[in-house]
Amino acid sequence: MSEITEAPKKYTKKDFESDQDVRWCPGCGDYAILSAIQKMMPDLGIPRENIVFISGIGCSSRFPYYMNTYGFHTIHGRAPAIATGLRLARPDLKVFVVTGDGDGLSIGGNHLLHVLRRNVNVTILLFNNRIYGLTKGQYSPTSELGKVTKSSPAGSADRPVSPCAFALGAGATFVARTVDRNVAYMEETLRRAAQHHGAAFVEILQNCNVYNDLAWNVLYDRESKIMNELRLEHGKPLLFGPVDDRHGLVLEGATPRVVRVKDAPESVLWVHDDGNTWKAHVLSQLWAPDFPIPIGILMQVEAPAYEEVLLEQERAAIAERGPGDVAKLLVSGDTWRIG
Amino acid sequence: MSEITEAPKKYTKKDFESDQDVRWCPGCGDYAILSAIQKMMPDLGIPRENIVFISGIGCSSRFPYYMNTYGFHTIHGRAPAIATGLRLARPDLKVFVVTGDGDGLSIGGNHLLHVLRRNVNVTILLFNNRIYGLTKGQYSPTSELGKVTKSSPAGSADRPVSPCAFALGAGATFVARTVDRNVAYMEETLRRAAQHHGAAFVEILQNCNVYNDLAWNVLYDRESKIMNELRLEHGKPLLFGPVDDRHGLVLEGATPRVVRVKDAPESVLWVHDDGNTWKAHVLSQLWAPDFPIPIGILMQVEAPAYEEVLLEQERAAIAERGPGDVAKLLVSGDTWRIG
Amino acid sequence: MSDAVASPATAAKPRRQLDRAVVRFAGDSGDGMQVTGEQFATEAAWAGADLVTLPNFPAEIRAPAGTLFGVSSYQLQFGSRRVYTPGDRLDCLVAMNPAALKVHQRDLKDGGLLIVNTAAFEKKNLDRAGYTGNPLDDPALEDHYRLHKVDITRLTMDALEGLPLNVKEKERCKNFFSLGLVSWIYTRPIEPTVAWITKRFAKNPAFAEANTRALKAGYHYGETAEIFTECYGIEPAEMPPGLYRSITGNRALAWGILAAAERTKLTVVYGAYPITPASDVLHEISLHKRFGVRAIQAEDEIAAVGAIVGAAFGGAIGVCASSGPGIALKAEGMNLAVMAELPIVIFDVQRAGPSTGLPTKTEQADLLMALYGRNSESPVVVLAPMTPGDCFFVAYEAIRIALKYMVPVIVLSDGYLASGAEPWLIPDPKTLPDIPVSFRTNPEGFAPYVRDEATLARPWVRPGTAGLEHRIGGLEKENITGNVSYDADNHDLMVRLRAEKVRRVAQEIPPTTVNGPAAGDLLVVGWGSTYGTITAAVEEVQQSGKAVASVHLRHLNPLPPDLGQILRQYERILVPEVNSGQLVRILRAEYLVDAVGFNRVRGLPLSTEEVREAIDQLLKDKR
Amino acid sequence: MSDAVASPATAAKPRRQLDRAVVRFAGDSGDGMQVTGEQFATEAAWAGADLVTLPNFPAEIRAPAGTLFGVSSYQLQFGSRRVYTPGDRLDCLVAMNPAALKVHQRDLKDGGLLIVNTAAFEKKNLDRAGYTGNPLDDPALEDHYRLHKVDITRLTMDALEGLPLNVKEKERCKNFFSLGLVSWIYTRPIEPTVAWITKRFAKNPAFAEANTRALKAGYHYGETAEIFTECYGIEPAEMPPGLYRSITGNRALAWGILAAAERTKLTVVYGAYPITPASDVLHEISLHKRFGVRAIQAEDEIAAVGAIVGAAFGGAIGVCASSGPGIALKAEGMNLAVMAELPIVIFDVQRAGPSTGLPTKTEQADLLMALYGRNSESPVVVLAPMTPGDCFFVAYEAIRIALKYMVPVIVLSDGYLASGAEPWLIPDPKTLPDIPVSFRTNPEGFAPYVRDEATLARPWVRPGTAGLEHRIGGLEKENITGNVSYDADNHDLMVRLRAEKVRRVAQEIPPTTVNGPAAGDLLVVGWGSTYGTITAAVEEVQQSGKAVASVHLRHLNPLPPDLGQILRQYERILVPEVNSGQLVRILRAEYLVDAVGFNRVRGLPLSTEEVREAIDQLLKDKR
Ligand SMILES: Cc1ncc(C[n+]2csc(CCOP(=O)(O)OP(=O)(O)O)c2C)c(N)n1
Ligand SMILES: Cc1ncc(C[n+]2csc(CCOP(=O)(O)OP(=O)(O)O)c2C)c(N)n1
Ligand code: SF4
Ligand code: SF4
Ligand SMILES: [Mg+2]
Ligand SMILES: [Mg+2]
Repeated sequence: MSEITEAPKKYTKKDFESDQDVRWCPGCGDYAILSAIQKMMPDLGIPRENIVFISGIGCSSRFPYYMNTYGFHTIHGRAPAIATGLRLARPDLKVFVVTGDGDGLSIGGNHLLHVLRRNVNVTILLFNNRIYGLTKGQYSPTSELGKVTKSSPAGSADRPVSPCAFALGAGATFVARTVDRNVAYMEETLRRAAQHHGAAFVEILQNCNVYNDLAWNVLYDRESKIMNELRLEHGKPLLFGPVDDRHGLVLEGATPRVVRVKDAPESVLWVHDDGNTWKAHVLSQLWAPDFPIPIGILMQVEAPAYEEVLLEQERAAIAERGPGDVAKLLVSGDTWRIG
Repeated sequence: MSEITEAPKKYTKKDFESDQDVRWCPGCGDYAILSAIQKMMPDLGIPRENIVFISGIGCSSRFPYYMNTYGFHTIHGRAPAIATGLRLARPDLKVFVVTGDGDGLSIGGNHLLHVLRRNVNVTILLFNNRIYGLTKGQYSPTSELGKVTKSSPAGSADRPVSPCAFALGAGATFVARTVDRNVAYMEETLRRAAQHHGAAFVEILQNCNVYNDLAWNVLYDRESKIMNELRLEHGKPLLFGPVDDRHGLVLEGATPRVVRVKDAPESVLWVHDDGNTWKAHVLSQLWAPDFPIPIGILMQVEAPAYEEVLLEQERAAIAERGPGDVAKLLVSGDTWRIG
Repeated sequence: MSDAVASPATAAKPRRQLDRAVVRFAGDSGDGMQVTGEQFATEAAWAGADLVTLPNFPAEIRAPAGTLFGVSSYQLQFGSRRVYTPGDRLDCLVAMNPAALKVHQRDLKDGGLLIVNTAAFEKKNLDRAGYTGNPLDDPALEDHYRLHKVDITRLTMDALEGLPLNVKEKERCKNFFSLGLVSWIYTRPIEPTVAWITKRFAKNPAFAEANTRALKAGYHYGETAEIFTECYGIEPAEMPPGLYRSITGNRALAWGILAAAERTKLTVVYGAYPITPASDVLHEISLHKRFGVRAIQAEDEIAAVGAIVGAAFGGAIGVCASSGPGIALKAEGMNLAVMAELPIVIFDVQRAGPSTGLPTKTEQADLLMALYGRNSESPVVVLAPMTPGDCFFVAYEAIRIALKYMVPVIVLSDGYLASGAEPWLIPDPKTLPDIPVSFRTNPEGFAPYVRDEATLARPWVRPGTAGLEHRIGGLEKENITGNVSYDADNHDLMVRLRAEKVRRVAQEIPPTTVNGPAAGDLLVVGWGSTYGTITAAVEEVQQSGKAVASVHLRHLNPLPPDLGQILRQYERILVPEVNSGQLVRILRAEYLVDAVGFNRVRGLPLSTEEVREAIDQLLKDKR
Repeated sequence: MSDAVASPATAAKPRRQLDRAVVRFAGDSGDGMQVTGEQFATEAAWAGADLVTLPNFPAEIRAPAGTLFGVSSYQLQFGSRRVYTPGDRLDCLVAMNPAALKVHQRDLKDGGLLIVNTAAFEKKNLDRAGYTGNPLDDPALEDHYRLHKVDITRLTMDALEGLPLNVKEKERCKNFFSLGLVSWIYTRPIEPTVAWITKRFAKNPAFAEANTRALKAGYHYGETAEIFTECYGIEPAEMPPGLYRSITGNRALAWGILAAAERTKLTVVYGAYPITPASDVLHEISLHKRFGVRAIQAEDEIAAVGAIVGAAFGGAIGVCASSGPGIALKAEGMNLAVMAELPIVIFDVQRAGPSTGLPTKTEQADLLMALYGRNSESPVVVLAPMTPGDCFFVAYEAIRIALKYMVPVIVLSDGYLASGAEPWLIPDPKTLPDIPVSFRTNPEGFAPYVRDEATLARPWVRPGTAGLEHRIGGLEKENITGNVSYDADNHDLMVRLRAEKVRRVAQEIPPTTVNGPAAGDLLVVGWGSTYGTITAAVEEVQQSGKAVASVHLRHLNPLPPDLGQILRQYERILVPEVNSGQLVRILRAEYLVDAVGFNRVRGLPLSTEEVREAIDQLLKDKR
């Protein structure tokens, strides 16, 4: 029911680069994400003018300026609401929301909740650098407990929230996680997200080299990555660890356990099924050091999109009784004539 | 580490009834909840003057007026934030938050997220009547899809959020569900919630007989209740259904399945373990008609409470360097003398 | 309906002609006073009277029966001359229970008609109303008023004898008995009510029959019972000829949006979060999906305004309504529209505050917030309707201005206009001013902030237009290019341009109407829902031959260009407002005139009497 | 440090005495200009000069090197007379790269001293700055300024020869070379900088050594290089004797809270959500847990204000700071405190807007929002500090008033005060006015809204007090009992009481200081951070013998009781503001005086020169 039209011509990455100077710090993970998205855009086959990027406020939220599409750099935390209104007005547009861990989960948590539960047809990219970059380095809702920053010199006292667990709790229909330094895999995940029908949520683990350098080092470092990265592939068992000593997961009741593949019969290994919502919740809870960190699509299911239901009601009303007529409306109900 | 003091005297329910006229509609489910809470209060053994009820706005949020304790009927959706500040200022007080499905999950969703993830020591009671009562009957974030109300004459287009699933996604440490018409059981659950260390979240299914009568009828009606109510008891198997044909649940991977007890060996039945966070997520997803609806404590785990960590930092700082001294502070660092 | 409906002509008792009458029906929330009042208004309107209504209901959803805070009432003034207000003091009060008597008695004129339902004056109800004895036994009551003790309940039950309804159901018809009785007293035709009942209870003929019988029983009771010695006639008012309907302010706001949607052929996104007394705009809009007005019930007011800013960016019209704290929450979103220069319209259905305040009561105290309630210099256009029906035109005008100038517009309605009703001469939508919309499509010379010479508006571009891809946002923009700019002089320029754009809206304002002499001793200046009260008070004073005039502002920002000139023609200026003095501050600052406020902040409209007294006082002080 | 540090006495070249000098260091964000400027300010202060500083840094976190938007600068004016502003035009500009020259050159006086680091003027940097050729080759530059081309980079490298640092590390010391050079030029003592370096790099002696060497190399370069023919002396200013320190406005706000916490022995809950330029208050507070000030970094500004309202209900002091859109978001929470009559304090560190605006730039445009930016009648007290150091006293005073009157107080600081610094005569905390706090504990005659006769404050009750259990909220309250009340007259009364409570704060305001003749041709009225500029401009005009005076308001609501009287002593009134005219509207409305605004909204402080010109102009118009 999506009304998005097909692109008439073949684009290249260059077509999606705007004329603005990119103003992130040299070395910022945002560059890699920008590049991956620009690269992925031509695959969507959507005319450039039908694409809109909506963002909030933060380093990450500068994103729309750098895309040669329509863009709106709005206010802190409200991008999901603004995107919802836009989709309702213009269901023919492909709408992306770019947000950060502060923008999306601190001030903007409520709008994120509601855009996800409503399943509005938008692709949401949350750049998670576990810090407030733009305001120069305070801890964020995803910062680890005890994080020392300018605003928490004795260590933060807030337990972090997991963006993917939050999204699932909110009732999201597409939940994925990617890493900025894993460009090819990120591109693939972003493409799948952009093609999802309904609200797609992608947590992008991103490096802020100025205020929180190497926050995701377990997934960057060649060594530690081996035991900490869990690539999700639909239909394949969940495997990680060194080539010569692969590890897998088994589920006992709903409780996951790490096993050595060589010790376990293949039949007991947890095979990824991205349509299984029950398992998705378990996946969203997996985290280092006890478990590897799932990267890829945790879940994708189909559900009606909010604005499409509303538009269907509009169409049905018009089909049934014809388009509105103000002159008729004004004289409907009780009237009386004078003179 | 809680600094709440013990009550010196034995209270009765009457001691917790304020002198205000109760202004809910006759027949409203809120009366039963009020009564259950007033009844349960003496068991907490806390001096009345050390108890504070904080609420937002809604029929449910009128609650504090009727409790003969300290109370603050604040603004729409912000009670968790106000309670957090109160606890930080006054860790010696026992703080309750009363909210509704609109107050807590529509406008106040973000504050609910953050009070839960921070694990602030407050007991949160969310009266879920699946409607906006006070504003005279619009659908709420927990209303079922297609709900016909004043603001959705053609049926609502919003997929509902599950309060318990949301709370778990937010990282809550205590999550429970009760029903207004099940007074004794409700009392017991509320008591356990009030005794939890950290943020306790209780969803109370409540009847709004004026705007959404019998929304929870599957759990009220003697007949349908049998197959739809799943009482959670720690250490006991999850059983429901008629006495002569009990049903239970089994977990296959993380996927639950309903079985007849007589067909299943006892060993495979899902036994409730309220300390198991993995299973709690599965529980929070169970809903009629495919599954029975869990009532009771879905999960309770221990974690440091936000304000206690902060206060510990304060104590440590004072222990290390003594209490602050402004005169000394003012002359610290670079100074110079003139004249 | 050829059934022998009592009609005014059959009334046998002496009839006295009146100019106007003020009637209030009061009873328990469960007594159906709102329906009764509305039907009486309909009858009065059918008979050609001009009228203004004032519904008043408790904040509680269902207050316990018989309590003081559970009293619900409906007042109206109708007359053969122009009626501007629902009236100050009552000519007739119907009190269906002791609580209603207690709450409303003091508003009844000395010698006024007091009709009570004696059946309700029993122990339980008297206790609940806080009476120690039965007030009906107090002879003082009969000294002050023309008291009629009627056992409405029993008379209704008697009339319904034999109908297949239970006692409770029958009892519930008693409001129609009182309506019938009052209809007879004021010789109003009950035909429209009979028709209404028939339609309303089409699916339940027993109820239709019962209510109709109760109505007629009341009517006949007036005619035949010995206790009523006269009835009153009110001639049809001289009103402009045409087709009329009754309309409330909230419905008129909603219909104004529909009219603009139809005219512009644009999609409207209506963003709402329920709040009293603005919710009914959402309810009304939601009924009319066929007009392409898309309502979103957002998670809060911030999201609601966000959604309409998003919609405006998408080339749709964005409108939202709210009240009190809900408007305060929209400041940041509105400011984004100010910076992005996008057309949105906000209806502020003002309620009594501050904070949660008195949600069901009216007030005019958001004017300064509308003007200044956003960080930094954030000029927006502010309009205010004067009557319920005017809400239609102002809503339409707000959209027209927003689109023409690419600027946010705030409309200040209030709780009184929202639920108040008036007979409304139905306009022909074709006669509404045009709203030209032209989206920019030409890439040549395009930049997001190039400006129209006359309006200073920047171009509106629909995403989807190839070659015009661009990016805007809440950071300061370089004029013309729209690029992010931290340049000092550009910021100063943009601050001035945003202000000038709003200032230019003055060219849309017609010459100000002065009600009264073009110069004189005193000018009364008002805005918004005080229109009726001020006009009535000024006309009264004028009748006593004084050189007093009034002007009523629909445009609060910018102000009418001719206003300063007008103000200087009068010696004194009085500004009555239902706030602590807001417009008066603006007039003093703007024109340096010694305007004086008359301010009562009681959650109620001002009374004509007190405004008249304030005028008299100021005229006296002058000497 | 007995090492032969060059000291002013050893300077052999001719020294010219100056009154004042304005110096700006400008370079790339990575060039350490903020440290350089701060150290130069310290040196100037040590030598007894009065001074005012103006840091200026890009909005980007790390802008790419060499770009125009990546330029960072630090300006200060220091002198032997009172210095009120950082100065309009520069006597000396140090440009560390082409972008810095391009951005700042126009601010240098004709004939001013221009020092450039020639090493940075190479192709890549020139391109990035948008130069087509090398501006240093343009003879016009030497015509206009006293240009000194110094290869600062090479000279630094040479000086660090042999130190165990790599090239990059050495190069990074070049800012201290320029500091040394400018210190020599203005005969400032480099001892404090040497001490600072030693402390700062205590853990890294090689860096300490390198920076110290660079500093001294610069100093000696000035002395020995042939190109500098003279240096300048500035006598110590006549400042009140005592112990001084440098303080920024944000730090002073934070310390003001600590002082109030210490004095009252109450807990303070500080609610914050990071936002430029207010975040540093949070950072500073967070360092001082020993003072019992508990900071919460909330999820947003709404939660931050909510938390402090909750804390105030709990008997603690609630304070929060924010800016721009963050303040707009606090409206609803503040209004709850207005209704609940709870003491909270909000610091609004104003930034340039509207919307996200220019987050790192200063402005004074939130005054009307502070007064009116909440639904309905919502009076609060509004104060504004005049200088960075004054922020300390105003923060303390705000808390004192909030507690005494049980009322919210807004403090209007701004971006300029926030990061600007001045030499500050350290007060003795014992001399601060007392803040008596008495929580109600006596149940006898207690009701939540009984009022103190003098202040109209309601009692403050700490939950935990037996026998005083009570419930309050955002619905309108009955006076005295605090019960929910929908009564019309009670609402009117409460609206008046809330206003009167704020009005009574006028009794706290000392007589207004008039700077200049007590009557005359023109009075300049200002508020907030324009204090220095206005005072400097007025003093200049006064020196030319004109009857001009100024008053500077710290109390914006209520206004000083003697203000009306003062205003009427002057023929004309000029109100310079960094907004479009806000205080001027208030004065006109309040006192009906024809006050005229001078308004520039450039994200920068006003310049002394333009204010002086505006004064001259108005004096001329008068005739
Ligand atoms: C209403 C409001 N409050 C606060 C701010 C200040 N602010 C700007 S960005 C930001 C946090 C950004 O963090 P995040 O979303 O993680 O983005 P990042 O910079 O890390 O990419 C804050 C607090 C603002 N612009 N608006
Ligand atoms: C800022 C703000 N927006 C809107 C409202 C209007 N309002 C009051 S209660 C309510 C919804 C209450 O729903 P819920 O929390 O489910 O409570 P219930 O009445 O159903 O118990 C709304 C929208 C308000 N008071 N304040
Ligand atoms: S501060 Fe961090 S997140 Fe922001 S641009 Fe710099 S490196 Fe990137
Ligand atoms: S409206 Fe519903 S929730 Fe509110 S008091 Fe009435 S029955 Fe209860
Ligand atoms: Mg971040
Ligand atoms: Mg509800």
